[in-house]
Formats: sequence, C-alpha cells, structure tokens
Amino acid sequence: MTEFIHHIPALIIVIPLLWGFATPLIGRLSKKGMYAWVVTALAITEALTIAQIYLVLTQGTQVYVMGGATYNTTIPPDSGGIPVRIILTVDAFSAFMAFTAATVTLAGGIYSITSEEGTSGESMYYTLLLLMLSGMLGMVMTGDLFNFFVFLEINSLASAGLIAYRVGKGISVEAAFKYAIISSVGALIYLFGVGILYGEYDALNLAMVASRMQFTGLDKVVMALFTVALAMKAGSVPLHYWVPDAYGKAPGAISAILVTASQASLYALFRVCFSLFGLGSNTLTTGWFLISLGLLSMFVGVTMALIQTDIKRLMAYHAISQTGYMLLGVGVGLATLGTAAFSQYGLQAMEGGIFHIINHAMYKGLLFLTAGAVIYRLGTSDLNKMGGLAHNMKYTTVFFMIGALSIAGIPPFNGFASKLMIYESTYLFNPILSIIAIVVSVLTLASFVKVFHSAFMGPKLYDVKEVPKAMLVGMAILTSLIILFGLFPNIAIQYLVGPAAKALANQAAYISSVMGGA
Amino acid sequence: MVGALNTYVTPSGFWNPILWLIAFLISLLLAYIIWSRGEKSYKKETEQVKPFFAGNVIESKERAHVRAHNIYWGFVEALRPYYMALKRIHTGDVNDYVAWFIGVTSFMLIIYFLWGVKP
Amino acid sequence: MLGNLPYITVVIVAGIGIYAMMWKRNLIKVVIGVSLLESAVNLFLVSLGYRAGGVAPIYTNAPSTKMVLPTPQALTLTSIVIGVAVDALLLSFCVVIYRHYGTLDPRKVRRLRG
Amino acid sequence: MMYVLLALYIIAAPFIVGALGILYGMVLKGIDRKLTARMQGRVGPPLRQPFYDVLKLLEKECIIPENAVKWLFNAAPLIALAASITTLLYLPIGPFPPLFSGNGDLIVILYLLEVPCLAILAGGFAAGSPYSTVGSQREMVLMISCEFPLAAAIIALAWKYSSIYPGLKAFSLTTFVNNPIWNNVGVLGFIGVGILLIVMLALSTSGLGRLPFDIAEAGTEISGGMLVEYTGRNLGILYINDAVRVVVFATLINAMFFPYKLSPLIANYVALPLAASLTIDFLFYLFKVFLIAFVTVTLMRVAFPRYRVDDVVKFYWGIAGLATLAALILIVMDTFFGW
Repeated sequence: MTEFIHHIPALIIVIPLLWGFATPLIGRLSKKGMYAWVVTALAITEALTIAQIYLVLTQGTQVYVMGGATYNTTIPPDSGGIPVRIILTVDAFSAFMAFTAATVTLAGGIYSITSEEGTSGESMYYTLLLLMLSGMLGMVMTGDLFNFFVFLEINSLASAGLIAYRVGKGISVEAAFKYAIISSVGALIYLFGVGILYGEYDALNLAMVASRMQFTGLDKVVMALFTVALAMKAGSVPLHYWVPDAYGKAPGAISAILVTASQASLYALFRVCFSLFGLGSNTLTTGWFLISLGLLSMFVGVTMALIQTDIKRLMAYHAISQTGYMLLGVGVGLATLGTAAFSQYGLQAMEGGIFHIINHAMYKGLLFLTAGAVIYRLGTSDLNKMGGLAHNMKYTTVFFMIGALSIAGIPPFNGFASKLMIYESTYLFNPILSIIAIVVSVLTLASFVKVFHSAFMGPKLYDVKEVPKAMLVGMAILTSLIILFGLFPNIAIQYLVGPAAKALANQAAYISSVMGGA
Repeated sequence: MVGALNTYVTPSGFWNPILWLIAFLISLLLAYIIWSRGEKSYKKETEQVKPFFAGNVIESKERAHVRAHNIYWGFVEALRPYYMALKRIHTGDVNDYVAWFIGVTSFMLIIYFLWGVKP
Repeated sequence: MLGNLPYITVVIVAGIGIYAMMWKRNLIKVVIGVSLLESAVNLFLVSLGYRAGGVAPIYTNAPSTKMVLPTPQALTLTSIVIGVAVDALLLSFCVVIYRHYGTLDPRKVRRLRG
Repeated sequence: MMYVLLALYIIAAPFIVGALGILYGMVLKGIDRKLTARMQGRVGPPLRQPFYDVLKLLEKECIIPENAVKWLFNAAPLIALAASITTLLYLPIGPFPPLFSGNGDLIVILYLLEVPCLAILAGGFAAGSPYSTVGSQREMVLMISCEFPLAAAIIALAWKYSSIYPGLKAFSLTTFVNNPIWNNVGVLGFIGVGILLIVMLALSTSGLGRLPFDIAEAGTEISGGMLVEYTGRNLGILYINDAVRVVVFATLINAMFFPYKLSPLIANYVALPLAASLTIDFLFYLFKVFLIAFVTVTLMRVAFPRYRVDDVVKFYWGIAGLATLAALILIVMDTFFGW
C-alpha cells in the first residue's frame, strides 16, 4: 500500500487513457455497462487526484520517473547528471489543476449520459472524453517539455473531435477546424521552442533546463514562442478568436471540459514563466505581458459577450474574460516576484488568480451545462428564440442563477471570493487594474442578466419538461462546489490555493525536487 | 470581533461569508414578518392578472416577451464606435486567426529582445 | 555555412507554411501550410541531433565511434506520428465542411464570427 | 457563555439595525416629500405619510401577474430588503463602529449594494411584462454605468490609505472613520477628494434610482418600470427597501467622507459622560445623514430633469469617469509630491 501511493501520479494519467480505449469494446456489449465503466473511470481519477493533493500536502512535491528502476530515481547514476527519463513532477499547483480538471470532467461525464444519449458514435464520444481528460492531466502533471507537447496534442485532437461531434450542418465542423488549425500551429511553435532549448541545453526536463538556463538570444526567442503559443491555447485576447467558435459549438459537457483544457495551457504558461524562466528573465516584462493580456481579455471578452445572441457563444466570450482575471492576478505576482512587494501583496494576487482558476472551472462548467440543458430541451441556442423556461425548468433556472451570480462576483458565491482577493491586491500594483477588474465584473453580471431574462424569464412560451436526472446530477456536483468554495474560501485558500501559489512562485524548490540538492 | 472563524483575509480587506449568510437569513426573517402581515389574496382568473400594456392590444404571449437583441440598447448605443471596431476584427476567417498569432509572436519577440532579460 | 544549411531550410519551409496559412484562400492549402510547418519542425529536431559522420544510435554494443543523438530522433518520430493524426483530422474536417458548405474558401467558411 | 452571547449578538444585530434603518428611512422619506413640496410651492403631505403608505399597501391585494415566475417574483422584494439591511451591519452607525467590523470591507459593501438592485431587477424580469423588462434592463445599464466611477472612487481612496498607513487594512471602513480622508491629503489630494465626493453624491442618487437617474422606473415613460406589476405587500416591502437604501447610501458617504464626531469639540468646553457624548454623536450622525439624503435625493430631484439611457452611460463613463480618473491622478500625485 505504501508503495502504491507513489504510483498515483502515473495512474491518474494512465487510467483514463487505457479505460478510454477500452470503452468502445464495452459499448458493444452494453450501453448501461459503458456508462458505468466511464463514470467509474472518472470517479477513480477524481478520487486519485484528491489523494494526490493529500500526498503533495503531506509529503511535498511528488516526482515519478516513467520506466525508471524505482519511481523516484530522477537522475540515474550512469546518466551523467541528466534526468534522461520522462518525469512527472507534481507539486501543489499541478495537483490543484489535476483536481480541477478531474472534477469538471466527472460532472461533464455524468451529464453526458443523457445529453448525448442516442447520438451515433456514442462510445467514441466517451473514448475521446477520457482521452481529453488524460491529455489535460498529463499537461498539468508532466515535468518534461516534450512530453507536455505530446499531451497537448492528445488533448487538442480529442477536443477537436469532440467539438465536431455534432456536425450541426457543418458549423460545428467549421469551429473544430479552426480550433484544430490554430492549436496545431500553436503546438508546433511550442515544439520549435522545445527544439531550441534542447539544442542549447541537451535536456528536455523542465527543471533541468531551468537550472541550466543562460538567457542567450535564443532563449529570448524561446520565451516569445512559449508564452505566445501557450497564451493562445489559454484563449486570451488578442489570440482568442478560436474560443467562441469552439466553446460555442461543442456539446454542452464538452464546452465545460474545454474550459479546463484551456486552463491546462494556462497552467503551462504560468509554469513556464515562473519555473522555467523565473527570476533570471525580466519578470517585469513577462509580468506585464500577462497583465496586459489579462486586461485586454477581460475587457474585450466581456464587451463582446454583451452583444451576443447565441447563449453558448456569449458564455464562451465570458470564458475569455474570466481568463483575464487569472492572468491579471498571477501577472501581478510575477511582476513583483523577488521584490518586497511580493510578500506584501504579490503572493495574494497570485492566490486570487489561482483561486479564480478553480472557481472559473466550476461556475463556467456549470453555466455551460445549463446552456446545454436549455439547448437539449429547446433544440436551439439562439437567445432570441427562447423565453419563459423558469416556469418549467426550475432546477436548471436555480443552477443557472447560482452560476451567473458566481461568475459576476456577487457575494457569497465563490467568484466573489477570488475576485475580492484580486481587487484588493492588484490595486497596490496599479490602481487602474482593480478598477478595470471591477467594471468588467459588473459587465459580466449585465450579460448574464440578459441571458437570464431572455432564456428563463417572460411568459411561458414552450411546454417543456425539466431535463433528466443525470444532467441535473452533473450540474449539482458543480453547484455544491461553488457554494462550498463560496462559503468557506479560507479552507480552499489554506489547502488548495495557498500551497499552489507558493509552489508556483518557488522556482528553486521546483528545480531541486527533480535535480536534488538545495 | 464577531466570528474571527472563517474570515477571509486579503492584503487590504476581509470578508466573512458565513456571518453574512446568517445575518442575511435573519434579515430575511424580519422582512418576511413584515411581508406576512400583508394581504395575500387576489382575484385570480380576472383581468387584473393580465400584464400591463398601457392599453395596447397584445395579441399573443410571444409579443409580450422582450427578446435578447433588444436588451442594452442604451449601452451599445453609447459605445457604438468601440463596437464597430471590435466587430471589424472578429472576422471569423481562419487566415486571420493565424495572422494574429504570428503577429503577436513577432511583436513579443521584439519586446523580449529589448527587455526580456534583467539587465 | 554549409553546416547551417538544414537550419536555413527549416526557416524557408516554415516560412512557406506560415505564408500558406495566412494568405492561401483554400482550406486544403491551409492544411498544407500546417503540414509544412510540421515538416520544418521535424527537420529542425532531427538536424539538432546530427553529428557529422555519426552512426545510427541503434546498436546495443555500439562501435566506439560517434553516434547521432537518439533523443531528437525519438522526438521526431513522435512528432511525425502526431503530425499525421493532425493532418488526417484536419483533412477530414475539410471534407465535411465542403459537403455542407459547398466551398473551401475561408472567406466563405465563416458562419461563426462576431 | 461566550458563544451564547455571540449568537445573541448576531441574531439581535439585524433586528436593531433593521429597525433603525427602516424607521429613519421612512422619516427621511417624509421629510423629503415635505421639502420637495415646499420648494415647488405646495403644502405637501404630513411627515408620517410614508408609514400610512406602507400600511395601506399591506392591506391591498397582492396580485401576481399570469406571466410571472411566481417564486422569484415574490422572493425578489424580500431578498432586496434583507440585503439592504445586512449592508447596514457593515457600516458605522454614528459613533459606533460597524457591528460586523472586521468581517466585510468596502468592496464587500460595494457588492452588497448591488444585491438589492439585482433582486429588484430580477423581480422586474420575473413579472413578465414588457414594461418591467425594459425598466429592469435600464436598471442594469445604470448599474454598469455607475460601476466605473464608483470603483475608481473607492480604489482611489483605498490606494491613498494604503500609501499612508501600510499597516492598516485600506478597504476597511474603520480605517476611513478613524483617519478622515481630508486630514490626510495635501492641496492636490484635497481637490481630488472633493471631486470624488461630488461623484459619490451623484452615484448615490443613481444608486437609489432617483431623479435625474430614475430611468429604470420613469413613471412618465414606462409607467414605473421594474415595479409596474408589483402591488400590495410586495410593493410595500419594496417601498421600505427604498427607504432603507437612502439610509445606507447616506451612511456610507458619511463614513467615507464625513466621519467626524461632535463630542470632542464639545468636550473642550464641557466634560461629557460617555452616554451623553454617544447620544450627541448619534444625533449628529442622524443630522449628517439627513443632510446627505437632502442633497442626493431632494435637491437633485428638484434641480434636474431625467436623463436618457445612453446619456447616463455617456455621463458616467465620460465626464464622471474622467473626473474620477483625474481625481485618482491628483491623489497619486499628492502622495508622490507631498503637497
């Protein structure tokens, strides 16, 4: 048993991967069995990610050597001091991201049981879903630059397939095509950077490269390639054009999971800025890069959302806008890294940004699921054709209201907790940042009020029933977490977010977890 | 003082959700007490439950619902030039998607070459 | 100069790929652009590990001569495999788009915008 | 024992503050109507008229329109009133520190102020009438417009405090009350804070939905807007909520800009027992609240006509927004140059 717990990081990635490929076989035998199979896989992964958080909190950063003699011999004695194997490096931030991804996927998976029931190729849907999860988890847990690329591509390909899952007279395919083009370009540009780093430092391990980093001219090229490619995958303005297409046209549950997929890239962006380049680079420049992307994303995203008339496209623009908060919070942390201001407010700004990651995953996931529920019943995503759903779909309405209040940062829901942290720390860096953040928050509220009115309020126009139970369960999982994090933000900060922020900020600890020594 | 437990502390502020929730529920009770003193009956199935249309004739329920695209006219109107510019760059053309990406990468290359590394 | 030839080729191929993605008014040609960029990256990786006069790094009991680096070759192989999957997926999307839209012009394949 | 007292405190607090807010709010409403009438050359209703109004509304039928989403339509007024009352708990009432001090700061208050608006506009949407819908979405536009100068004003003041007192919680109202802003700024900052005060007064007028910013109710255009379908006890609760909100906004501005007490001044001449000084300060607070309410509600109503919706946006994001940004710059300059 004690031996087993050290294999958790590998199992988290492997279980969805293998179970995913087995899904079509079981789907042949029995539909019900397949649902049970998939939900079991998701539940096990979720349980393992929780166990992993516990493990990381109690025992510190976990490293796992793929195919090594033992699980933690990062540098074999005959390798000349180079970590030759693929190493998973799970610190508190990775564990946090893995938990986020697994939770949303669990809710989305349960939701899909009825929402995708009876579509052709249902078993492929679950295969791709599990592959997508595996990709996300790999992205956040790997400590290897090239391995990250592989997981990124696994995730992108699975996502592209799922976005196009409902052809929708070709529109979904158009969205998937754009997504696939832009993400493969991004991934290739990233791979270029990996190649340059390998050429310079003879290593692919992130910690190894970080410890050897010289900041030559080529490294500056790598900085540009990495940060822009990952910012694009995270969906920040002005590289956000694929987001409304992809999120807007994917099936409901997939949109929710795509949010966490983007966040996995966001994780990588932060990881690269902090752990790879860290204090050797000009953190003011990289910090302001994140901050300005954050401000642009927040404002452009929300103002575009305000004028949308397609329910999911509107929410997709909000996903961009909320990503801005994370970039802003963590960007302020990065810009102050290594100065006195960091302990004064920089770390808290990072906590706010990182807390916002999980909050956003929960409430935006919930909102996409409610949007999916509305589309499931009405068959249209056009807000102009909706109305009066609150008369019949009470639970969906309540779930939507909770999600909307949360994303708008209305107390006492979780969005407020993280936004409060961001407002009350970033203003010390520059007062304008907080002002824009507050204004964007109310614009968010406004556009959700628009959805609330046009979809749920008004006279009873359609005689529809409430959505089936499985969909409600999926929504309820996320809702309960929203309320939990909203009412007990301290617990989240203490056990999830605080350690994650500290782990992210501490480059030396990350390097030494793999390289050993101080 | 009250409920130091669970107070969420930020660099320059604090917030205690549980305490607010309790106070809110108690205030809700207060409001409910006043509300419940009031008359609760009304004449159902009469003209008075019809929505107010200021004397206009509304032939169907659909007409009584204000649709999504009519909302926030005043706001969009006030920011018209901004929205015109914003709509112009959201072309939906896959060539432009790649072009923006390459453009931003080149821009950041220049920025990082100038200020990328601590002097 | 001659030693840098692979890298110059990489830049040229990548440039052509990016040009195709940015300016070609046909989705298939855009996919070709992605494919070219892939090839450029693969070439880049492989040439990173090249040692003049080296042998392939596949012997267990290798002769004590220079070998080319094994890792970039492994990377390239992986990258090629992923690239094939990406190209296949993109082309199949093109097929479906053409079936529904009747065109492959990116100026017309933009029902999603704004 | 400790916990029992604590529980009693938490339970009693909303009742005490709620009663104060409701009663004083109603009195202010009465005074406002009387004064407005006098300024327009009328006699006006008696001071206790608002109480009669509420009692009358409670006796009337409470009609739920057929298109309404019933549960939300009924819940909205209650949530609005409850949220308004809880906001008062975070504000210093006269000489007393906020009852929940240390548990909610200015940003929390900013959002708690939004909750009642939000509840009412949700109620307006839930009514299912085009008039109330138009009113509700106008209210939302008003909230958007106000947010920019409001956020700028709060952040500017908090930034100032954080630069003067790095050890204190800059967003805490206790900081504001113990260190009045005017005493902590030079000439430039004084001008800046003055601008902020004017903007805040305008903002509280629109936060209360009064003329010239009553676009969401606009009796003459959209027949009461959000409230058009509300009748009987629901409308009564909304009426009370409106009264409480006047007290809330006036108290907030009082705490942010005029947290002065009268008792130290008197104590220079006469020795005062604690009870007496508290009473004097409390009465002084009531007077200040009246003055602020008079400026934001009565004077504005008499002096200005109603704005159009897009003009409100242009006003707050244009002139008022630029003014607050200018104030922010002045305050920052004040800190760096120290005049």
